[in-house]
Order: sequence, then C-alpha cells, then structure tokens
Amino acid sequence: MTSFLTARRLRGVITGSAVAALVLTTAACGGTTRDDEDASSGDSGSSASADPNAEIPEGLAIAFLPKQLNNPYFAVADGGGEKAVGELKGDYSEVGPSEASASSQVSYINTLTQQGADVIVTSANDPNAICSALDQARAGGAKVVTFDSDTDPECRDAFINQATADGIAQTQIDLMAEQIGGSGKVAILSATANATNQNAWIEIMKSYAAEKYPQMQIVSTVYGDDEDEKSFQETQGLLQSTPDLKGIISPTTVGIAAAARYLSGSEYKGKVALTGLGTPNQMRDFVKDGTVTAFALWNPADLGYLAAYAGAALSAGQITGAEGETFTAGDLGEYTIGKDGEIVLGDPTVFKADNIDDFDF
Amino acid sequence: MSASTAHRPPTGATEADAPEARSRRGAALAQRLVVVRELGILAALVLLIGITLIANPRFLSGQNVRDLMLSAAVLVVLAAGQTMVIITRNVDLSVGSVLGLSAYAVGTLLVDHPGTPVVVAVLAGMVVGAVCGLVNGAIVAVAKVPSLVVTLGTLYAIRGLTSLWASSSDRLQINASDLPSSFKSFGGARVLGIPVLFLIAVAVVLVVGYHLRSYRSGRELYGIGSAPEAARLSGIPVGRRVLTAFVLNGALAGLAGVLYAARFQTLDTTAGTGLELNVVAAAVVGGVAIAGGTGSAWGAALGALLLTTIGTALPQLGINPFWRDAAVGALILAAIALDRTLTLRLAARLRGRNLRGS
Amino acid sequence: MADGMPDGDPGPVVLALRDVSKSFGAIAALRGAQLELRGGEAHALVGENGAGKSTLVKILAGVHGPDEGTVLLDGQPVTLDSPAAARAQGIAVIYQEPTLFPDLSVAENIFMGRQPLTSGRRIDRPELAARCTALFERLGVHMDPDRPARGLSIADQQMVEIAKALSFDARVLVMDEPTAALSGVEVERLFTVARALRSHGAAVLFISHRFDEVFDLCDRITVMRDGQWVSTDATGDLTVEQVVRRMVGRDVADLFPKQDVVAGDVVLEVRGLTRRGVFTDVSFDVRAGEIVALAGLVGAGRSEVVRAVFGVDIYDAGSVTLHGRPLKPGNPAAAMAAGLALVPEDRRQQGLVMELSVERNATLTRRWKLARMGWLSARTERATAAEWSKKLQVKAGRLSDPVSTLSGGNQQKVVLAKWLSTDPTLLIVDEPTRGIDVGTKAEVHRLLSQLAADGMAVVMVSSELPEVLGMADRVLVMHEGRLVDDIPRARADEDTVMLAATGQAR
Amino acid sequence: MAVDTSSAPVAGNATPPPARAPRGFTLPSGSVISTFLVLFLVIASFSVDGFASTRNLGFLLLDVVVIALIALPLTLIVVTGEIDLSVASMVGLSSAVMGKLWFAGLSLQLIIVLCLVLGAVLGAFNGLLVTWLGLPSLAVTIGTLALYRGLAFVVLGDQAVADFPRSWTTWAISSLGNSGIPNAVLPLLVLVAVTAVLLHATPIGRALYAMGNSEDAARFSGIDVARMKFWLFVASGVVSALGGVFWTLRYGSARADNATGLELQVIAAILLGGVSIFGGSGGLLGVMAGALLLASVRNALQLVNVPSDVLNIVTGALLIVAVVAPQVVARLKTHRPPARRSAGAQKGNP
Repeated sequence: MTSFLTARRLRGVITGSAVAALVLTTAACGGTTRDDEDASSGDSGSSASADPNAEIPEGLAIAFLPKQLNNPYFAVADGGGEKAVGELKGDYSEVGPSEASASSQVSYINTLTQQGADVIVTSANDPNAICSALDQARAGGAKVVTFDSDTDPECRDAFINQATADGIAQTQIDLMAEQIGGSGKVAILSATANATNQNAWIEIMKSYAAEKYPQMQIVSTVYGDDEDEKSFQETQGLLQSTPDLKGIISPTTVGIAAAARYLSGSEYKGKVALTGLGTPNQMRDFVKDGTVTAFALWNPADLGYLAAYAGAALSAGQITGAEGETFTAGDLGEYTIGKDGEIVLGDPTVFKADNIDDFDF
Repeated sequence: MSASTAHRPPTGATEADAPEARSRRGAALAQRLVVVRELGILAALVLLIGITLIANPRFLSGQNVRDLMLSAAVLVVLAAGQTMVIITRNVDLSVGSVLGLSAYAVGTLLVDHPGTPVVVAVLAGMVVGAVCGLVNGAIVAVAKVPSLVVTLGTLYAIRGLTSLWASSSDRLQINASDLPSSFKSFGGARVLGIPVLFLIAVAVVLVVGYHLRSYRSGRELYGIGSAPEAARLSGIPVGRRVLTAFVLNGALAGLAGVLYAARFQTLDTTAGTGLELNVVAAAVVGGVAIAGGTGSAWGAALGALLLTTIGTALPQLGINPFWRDAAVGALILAAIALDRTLTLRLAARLRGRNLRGS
Repeated sequence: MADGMPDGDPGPVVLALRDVSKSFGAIAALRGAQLELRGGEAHALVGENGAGKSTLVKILAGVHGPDEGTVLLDGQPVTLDSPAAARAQGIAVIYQEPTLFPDLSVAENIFMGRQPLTSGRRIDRPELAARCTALFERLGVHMDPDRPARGLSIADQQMVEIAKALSFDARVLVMDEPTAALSGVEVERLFTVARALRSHGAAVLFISHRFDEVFDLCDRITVMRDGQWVSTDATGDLTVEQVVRRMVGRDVADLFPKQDVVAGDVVLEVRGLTRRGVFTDVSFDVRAGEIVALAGLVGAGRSEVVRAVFGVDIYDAGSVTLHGRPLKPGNPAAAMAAGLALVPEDRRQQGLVMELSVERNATLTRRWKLARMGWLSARTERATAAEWSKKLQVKAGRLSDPVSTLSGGNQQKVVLAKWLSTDPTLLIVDEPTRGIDVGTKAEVHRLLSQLAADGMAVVMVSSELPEVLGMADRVLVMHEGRLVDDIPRARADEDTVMLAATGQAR
Repeated sequence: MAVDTSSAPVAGNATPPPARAPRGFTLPSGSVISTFLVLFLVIASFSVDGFASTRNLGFLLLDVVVIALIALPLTLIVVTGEIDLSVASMVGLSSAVMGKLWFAGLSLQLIIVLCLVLGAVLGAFNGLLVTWLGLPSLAVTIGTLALYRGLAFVVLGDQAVADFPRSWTTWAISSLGNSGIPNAVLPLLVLVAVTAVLLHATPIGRALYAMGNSEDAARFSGIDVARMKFWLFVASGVVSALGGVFWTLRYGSARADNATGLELQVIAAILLGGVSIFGGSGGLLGVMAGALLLASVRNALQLVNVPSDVLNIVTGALLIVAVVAPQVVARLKTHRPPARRSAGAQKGNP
C-alpha cells in the first residue's frame, strides 16, 4: 500500500530528457496544451553574441538544484558537477528541497536569485512551474542550465540531455527484442503517469517497436509512481493479468529495481525478460543472479560534469546557447549545441554481467 | 488532554434521559454490533477479493497471496500500534518518519556490521522507534500538549533528522547488495509457505489485540480515551498509560521499519513518507473511533489489509490506477458513516428498551 | 458549641483534616479548613457554593494536594497525591457529576483498574459480571453489567457511581451531592446503603444542599463558609434555620416568596407534543403572569419537553404555539425571536460557555441586537453586561474574567441575565436552583416571582418538591414521558404530586 | 448554640470557587507570536545577507499568499473545534479542473467562477458529512483528502496544462510597482481584514468562539451550530479553490498533484499562531504572524544555506515549542511552589 498523500510526489529519479520541451510546446503529450496562443519558442536567450575565446573567470558561483536533495541519483550527478566546478576553480553549492515538488524548487530558485548565483544548474520537477522563477533569476544575471528534466526552452539557457529520446527508447526496445527473440507480449512499467519524459519515450518505443519488431506487442503500460512498493505491486499485477507476458521494460530506476526484485523471488525468474533504465549498484545482484541480462543508463556523474561546464561557458560568454556553438567540457571533450539550446551527453551505456563491476553509482 | 473533555458532554447527558434502563439484551446487542463492525470489513475484503477473482482467476495464486501478505505486513503492524494511541484519544502522525528513521538506522547498522544477527537488528529498530515514541509521549503526557500538534512537529523533525544523518554520513541509499544475506533471506523467508514478515505482523496484532481486550492496562487505555477526566478520577495513571501507549506504538513503528527494510532491501531517507495518514485511515476503516474509546487492533489490522488489497486489486480489475486514491477516500467515508449509523441505532435501541423495560 | 469538636460520639476518628489551605492562583479556596470523620458516623458537610466543599472533597480524593495543613488517617499524616493513592487508603468518592466511561460496559466502569484476574493476570470476565451483579443486587438495581454506560439516564449513571464506591469496601465514603439527580426512591436506596456502610464502621461524608436529607441521614453536621470551618455539631442539636444562618452568615427570609397574581392571556400552547421513546402526547397551556411547574421524577421527560418547546431538540409530532402563532420546530433562534427564553438544566454544559468571559456570556443571546451594522463592539457588550449584572447583583471580580471563576449562584445569575436581557414573554427555567447556595436560591425565587408579577409567563422544571409547591401556581406532573396531572396551587401538596409522579394518580 | 463568628451580613459568596484554569495550549493571544515575528524580522534583516530587500520580500510574501489565504477560513473552522484536512486536495482538484476546462476551450473568467463553485460543492460535501451525519471532521476530511486528490488525478491524470495567458500568470507573480509586494497581497489583505472583523467584531465571531468552547451552550443560546459549521466548510472549499486558481496561475501549471501536503503547512501556521486545536481560542492576527514566521524562518535559513533537512527539524521544533512554551509559562504563573509537590497538584484543574 502506498501513500495517498505523497504517492504522486515525483521522486527525483531518472526521468530524462529533451523531449519535454518538444512535448510541451506541441501537443504531443496527449494534447496538454490548448493551442499556442503565445507561441514564442525559437532561439531563446541567444540575443547576445558569443565570444568563443572568452576566459572562464575563477570563483563563479555555480549552484546545483536537483529535483530533491538526498536523492542518490542526483547526488551522483551533483558530484560530477562538483568535480567540474573544482576544476574551474568555481564556488560549488548544492541546495534543494527535501521533497520533490516544483513549488519548493521555486523557493530555492528565489533564494539563489537573491544570493546572486552566477549559474543555476537544475532538474525541473515541473517543466512550467519553475519557469517564471528561472526567468527572474536570469533577469538577475544568472545563467540557467537544466539537466535530466528540462523546462520550457524559453526559461533556460541550455539543456543537458543525457541521451536523445530516440536513443533511449530505441536502446531499450533493442535490448528487449534481443532477449525475447523479437516476438511476444511486452509490458511497460513506468514512473508516474504524468512523467513527461517517460511518456515521450513510451510513445517512441511503441512506434519504433511496431516498425522494427512487428512480432513484438506492447500490451500495456502501468505506473509504479516511482515508488518501490507500488512498482512491485504493479509488476505482480502485470504478470497476473497477462499470463503469457514475455518481457517488461521499465524506463525508471525505481521501477526496474522493484520489478527485478519481484521477478528474482518469483517463479518467473529467468522466464520473463526485464530491461530498462537502472543504476548498476541497484541492479548488480539481479544481473549476477540471472534475473536481468542487460539494462541501460547514462552516467549521471558525466551529466552533472557537463552541465557545470556548460554553465561556466555560458556565464563567461563563450557560448550563448545558440545552435551550432561549441565549447570544451574538461575531460569529456568538445560539445556542440543543438537545436533549442540542447546539448546531448551521448548514447546510454548498456550494462551487462561483464561490465557492470566497472561502475559504482 | 484535559481540555478536550469540555467538548464531550457527560455520559448520555444529551441523550434523552429516559426512565431507568433495565435491559439485559442491550449488552448483547452492543457486542453484536462490535462484532458486526469487524465482520463488515471482513465481508468487504472477501467481496473485493471475490470480484477480483472473477476478473482474474489467478488473483489468489500462491505467489500473489504471498505478495499481498508482504505488502500488508508493514501497514498492519503500524495500524496495530496506532490503535493503542487512538484509543486513548490521541494520535501519532510521526509513525511514517519513525519508520524511516528506524529503517535507515537498521540499514546502517547492518551495512557497518554485516555480522549482526537478525534478532539484534529487529531489536535495534524497535529501540530506535521506542525512543521516538518516548519523545512524543513525554511531550504529550507531561507537557499536556495535544498529540496532533506534537506528532505533526516530530513528523517534520524526525524526517529531517534521518535525512541529515544520511547526508552527513554520505550514505544516501542502502541497496540490496549492501545488506548481509542473512537479513535478506529473513525478508524472503517463509514458514509453511507464509512469509515470515506477515507472521510477525499477525503475531503483533494478536498480542496487541489480546492485551487491549483482556488486561487491566489495556482496558485502562479505553477508559482514558472514553472519558479522560473520569479516568483520572478513578485512579488510572493517565500520564503513564498514555506515555506507554506512545512508546509501544513507537517501538512497533520501529519494528515496521525493520520489516520495511527486510522487504524492500532498498532504503533511502524517504522510506515511509506520508504513511501516517494511511495508517490512520486503516484504523478508521477498521472501526477505531478517532475520538477514542472504541475499536480493536484486529479491526485496524483488517482495515490495513483491506486498503492494501484495494491497492493490489484495482490494477488487476483493469481500473485506471488514478481511481485508487479516490476509492480509498470513499472507503474511509463509508466506514465512518457506517460506524455512526451503528452507534445511533444502538443508542436508539437502548433508549427504546429503557422505556419499555421500566 | 461551634468553638469545639463535640466529643462522646461513638467510634474513633478515622480521617481528619487539620488547618488545610488550598489556593488556585490568587483565589483561596480553603483557608485553614478542619474536618473530622469518625468510624460509624454519617457526617454532613454543608455550606454555600464557593464555601470550599468541593475543593475539600478533591483533597480527600487525591485530586488536589493541599498547600498547607495535613490529612490524618487513623491519626497518621498521609499523602494523598493521586486518586489512586486515596483509593489505596480506602477513601471512595462519589462525585457531583457522574464520571463514567461511556464506551465501556457498566461492569468495567465499576471495576476499572480492579477487575478480577485469572491466574494469567488476564481479566476474568465471568467473575467480573458476577461481582457486578452481586453489587446491583445489594443496591436493588436491575441493570445489565455488560451494557455500555453510554445512554444510561443520569440517575442510572449515579447508581453505577454508587455501586463503584460500594465495591471498594471503603473505610471512608465521600458523597458530593449524589442525590441531585436522583428520585425519592433512589435516594432512599442510597441511604439504605450508606446506613449499612455506617453500621459496618465506615465513615460517610455527605454533601448536599437538601436539608431534609442531611437531617435524615447524618449524625453530625459541619458547616463551612468562605473556605473556613464554622462549626461541627450533632444533628440533634441543630435546626435548619441555624444551619442556614451559619452558612450564609445572616438570617434568610422566606424561601419561597411567591406572590399571588391573576393569570392573563394564554402565552404558550403545547399540543400533542411527541418524541418517540422520550415523551408522548404532551399538551398544556401557560398564561401570562403564571408560574407553571413541571414536576416528575428524573427521567420522566420534563427537560426533554421544554427543550423540544424551545427548539434545541426536535420532536416527531405535535405543535407549539406562542402568542397564537405556531413556532417553527427545531429552531431556537426562531423561538427566541418569538419571545421564548430557556435557562437550561445543566449550567456548566448548556447554560454557559465556561471558558468565555462574564460579559461575552451575558450578551451571547443578544449579540445581533447589540451589533450596529454587523459590527459588535466590546464596549457595547461590556456596558450591557454591566447593566444586567447590576440588576441581578452578580458578584464578579471583573466582567472580563472567565465565567468559570464565579460561584455557582453567580453563574446562574449570569445565565438569567443572559436570558432576561432578551426581554422574553415566556421564560422556561429548568432546575433554576440546582447546586446553588441558599442565599442565591432565595434571590432567584424572588426574581421569578417578581417576573411573573410583571406579567411574564414562567415554566419551571424542578426536582425539588418544596420549590415546586412554594413557587408554582399550577403543577404539571409528568410520568414516563406523559403528562399525567395538572394540579392547581390550592390542591398541590407533597402527596398529590408524588402520587402523580410515581404513576399512581387517579 | 454558638453564635456566628461573622456578624456582618454577607450575601452570596465572597470567595469565588477555584477557577478552572484557562485552556492550556494557547498563547495568550496573537501578540506573543507577533512580537516574536517582529523580533525575528529585525534580527534577520541585520544578520542575513539579502534578507531585507524588496525582491526577497516579494519572494517571501508570494510563498505565504496561498498558505495565508487558506488559513483564513481554516482558522474559523479550528476555532469552532473542527478541522479541514482536505484543503490542499481541494487546491489540487481545483487546479486540475481549471486545467481541464482551459484545455476544453472555456474562457478563464468562466473557469474561475466554475472552480469557485466546485470549491463550494466540495466544501459543502465535507460540511454535510460533518453536520448532517454528525461525523468527526478529522476523519471526514482525512477521507476527502484522499478522495479529492484522487478525483484530481481522475480529472487530469498525468497531464499538465501550462499555456495559460501570459497576462494572467504575470499578474500572479509581479508586484505592486517597485514595492516588491506581490499583487495578490492586496486582495489577500482585504480578505484578511474581512475575516478578522468577522471573527473578532461581529455576532458571528462571538458565536464561533462560543461553539468552539461549548457546542451545547451555543445551541442553547440559539446559535445554529450545524448551519454555521456547514457554511464554514463551504467557505473553506471556495477559498481553497481560489487558492488552487492562484497556485495554477502563479506556477503557470495546472496539475493534479499541485499543493500536495500543503494542509500540514497551513495547520502548522494556525497552531503556531496560537489557535487551540480543540477550538474556542486564538485569533487571526496570531495566525497571520504564524504563517509569516514559518515562511520567514525558512527563507532566512535558506539564504544562509542551511540544508532542507535542518529546515524540517526547525519547523517541527518551532511547532512543538510554540505549544509547549505557553504551557510551561502558564504553569509557572499559576502554580506557586506548594509546600509539597504532588502529582495531583501538578495536574491542576480540569
């Protein structure tokens, strides 16, 4: 039984990407917008011109504002950011609410604005709700970089996308198809029903699977609310309601861990395939005991690292967030800014029994 | 709690003071209604399971029933503890946070000392919970501050403490792989096919329920909740009893934390967030009156079971999971409305008998 | 005689209070109080409200500890620091208001904390029921031990309290106005029990405002005034007048100064009023200038009838007409607008908001009238309250003090002020002098009489027969929810009323 | 026969009986908490960098608006001895419905009216269950807390509606001129004034306090307790719906999970403001001060980079201290050290 009070609190977990912006300005997500009354997307924040040779000054105040403090995933990502800020000789700080709500994030953005932060790196609990607060921060001179979960492109300077939505969706479908031989019934265990990233991925997964693996059938999508227990129950519900289920895809770390735990303790272990997005630490046991063959994820530390560099480059004026600009992100090398100020980290890493021990997060 | 007595008229003073009550059958009726109340939840549970079975015949498969039991275990233990507190006309809203602290503490203990026997881990969790309960109980009983306010305060404070501990020790999450296998096998252990965690929960409910029913100190809790002032005048050590109820409830919340850790094996600082209203809801659905004085741990446990089953059954019935919260809310309202109706009918019957009997 | 404790009575001194003082904040409730209880005696403690009787009882019960002075048990100083400690010393207390657990069974109420146990320290339920039944037999009560206390009539609740006290085998039984809610039969039963206890060597402390009972039961009488001991004498040496004079500190004039008036027009018509299970087919008229008493045993349905008339309770059938216009049922505000006022039975629960100030209480019924364009100023309230407390001679420290700081009699005056200020044409008073001291009682009676003389119609519910007979122009008698008799003043005496009240009329 | 010692004719009772101690858990009035607030504001202004600026004031007030707004009717409800835990769920449901209707193409003016009507209906449902069926409001509103939040998800599900007109969403976050004071504060102040007058200077307010202390006595004084409670719950619904509308505009996002858990913050503000949870005492000044104090403390601590864990501990501790402190003070005041400390004496008067 999960809590009805907080069941819908979006725990800060992996929610990805990109598409959020796309999703919200077009009506891709089941038509959440009425029409573009004030459509004003486009090259946001690129009014000033970039100076690629500008020096990154020391002592930049770079603040990380994750969806929720003490969330392991964001702790790793912020850790990457801290490393980058150290290299840049900047002033790193991590602030955030203890519950993953947009309204408390707004309060922290306001505080950062008041403190005069140079760069705010954040992952949005709600793509729109924190927009006006970010606008105020930018009006106060701060540069805003989003990572993991984007906001409306208008209210940030750049977005670090851990992987493209296509990449994430296709990787998972490919992994699943590999394990079940490309045919059979597959279900999806998602996060909350209103998680924009997951919804976008699921759409792409469905169309990609229909096109590439016509024998594979995505029969249902259930929501574990990014709560372990709920996800656990939903997994069990899936197997009850679809006895001939061949595989489960869970594009959320909480979901895949819960599903793996359920499978490993049930008669379905090894018979029902499981893949999705998970962290190596949580999944290690299940990969080793054979419940899970392979799953994917990007390295969150790299995500935070890249975000910090992007923020510093923005603040220094090396880049403005316009398409085509380039900058160097320390050890990760050179990156090019894509459409709508989007910077893609790269393809997700696939974890299997033979490489999982190389990662610790 | 003395001030709250002002809101309750003395026994029956607002009821019609009909001529002398001389009824043998009144008592039998009253008892029957109590039984009816618990049977009612049981019937609702059976009905729900029945309907789900029709929709999905595999609902009662061994695996599924085990899962249901595991899911219910934590809430059942919490509901049993909460019953003791609510019966005294208090409430403990901090149980979710206490569970979180206890689970995290036990997780930390096990990670740092993998050789810790399971029994010691369980006891450690209970001690952590009992200490939290002691803080709550001491403020309520000694400073005479309403428990709703105190435990709302500790709800925030204990959660903050857990979170602070986690961030300062740099261990934000404890994963299954960090935990010793003895503890993990405890989480999955079964006796006669029944999960041990559930058996523990059942044992807790039986002990608490039996104690409340058949021991002086248990009956005194009912007395305190039924009429705090009368309890004081009749020599019941009200402060001590209330304190004890809070400590025991805290210990059970701590135990629930251990069960939580054993079952989920993945812990972070958010464990049990928001569980408090669920627990209160389970007790209310199970016939424990929020105003104290009536209800049983058995009823509360059935309420917890019913809420858990709804969570599991809805997706299997193909009902949009969005409806679950609404269903839980409706269930709570139905339960309290039913209680009220039963009480009114009982009062009317007793009054009617009074008149005829004299 | 008042200057010393009379010696020579049988039995040793069991319990004594020596120079006991107790203050609550700035208020001294007891100032050097004395009391001596002997084994085998029934001892009355009388005094006006506020004389400190209840505080004294609470010290004996272990609810309060004395600030100064000692409590001696068998000559040894004892510390009664909790109700449990007092019980352990064999002191049982029956409080003024029943203190039961409504959700628990009658048997558990009686034996709470002392339930008989089996070998495993579990409660022995059959034994519990058996002991309870045995107690009830001793008391001559027929009540099911397993029924919940909720829904018991006040009289039955009081019987449970008595059974509880009895179950202790107490050496000292303290009864703080136990008879206020009891009918004659029940009082007699209680006295039988008290006498039995006394003959077994226990000491009984009896507190009451009813002198007939005091003189009937008790061997000695202690009078208190203003928190101090005044006198202790053998009952045989005293008269009611002497006791009253000592309580009040002066002579009290005629207790029931009813003036004769000529009744005017019909003010209130009640026809066929019925509430299922409570009262049935009640019809009566009340005329201007008339005091109509509603008599009957406790539980006969008198308070319920007047509550239904006023609209606090609903009724199932019948009608209420005031000044020829039908009154909307279940609507006290409408009743007030039509000129009806009700001084309820339970002053502390129904009459007053104990936590609020005197002025707020006194003006609560007139708050809309005192408001100007919806704005209610504290000054207006205070002025109105001051005016009325002067009229009724309310003795209060400050009008902004909580009304709970006033004595019972003054509280009752505030209730009267609250209602008389609405300028009613029909005043219903339910037990207007219950639990108030003799002095104020006379004032209330004089006031009611004066109001009737000025043309107000008055309905008075009272369980005190002398009050009914002294005050009423007509006595309506209820029995088991029905109006059984309508006795004019000339014909009303104790016999006629009691016969009707016990259902033996005609 | 002994002669009475006192010869002076004394009528009635010279000495009042032991006073029932005034109710425990309340601050004497809102004055203590207000003083504390002013003190805190002064100290924070001098010691916390960036606290005393118009911009920060704006941020702070904007965070308080919805809490203070919902606290208005809820204070009245708590004064009568009841409680409404469903307020935040009504905010969420109103927000969800607002989004749904906007998406369906209705005009915003009409939507706002419909949301307020919805709030009235939700509040009336609470009110009916409490007054008509006589159910305890704590249990009822725990039920509707779940029910209304659930319905919000049924209405809007996973979606978020975000494209509200700029003019409206900008109004919601901008301030009056350069003062830093958010636009919404003005209408809020009007509502605060109206509520304060209602509670403290009208016959209705008197009735509310009477009800909160003794429902019986109130009924016997001709106060229609049930009807007043019913309308208070309706008011709570309407105001919560208004809060939902403002919340949606302020964050520019209509979602079913908006304002989850807000009820605890509102109740914390009310209790901190010195309103007894058992009803009958407290005032609006204290509640507003309580709401401001909670927000200011959070704001100031955030500015000096105190982590959110500690903020939670501070919030909890503040709440407990606020109710324990007056208890201790009251006991020190009324309880002169007796010759013998006894448990009975400590328990004081009922």
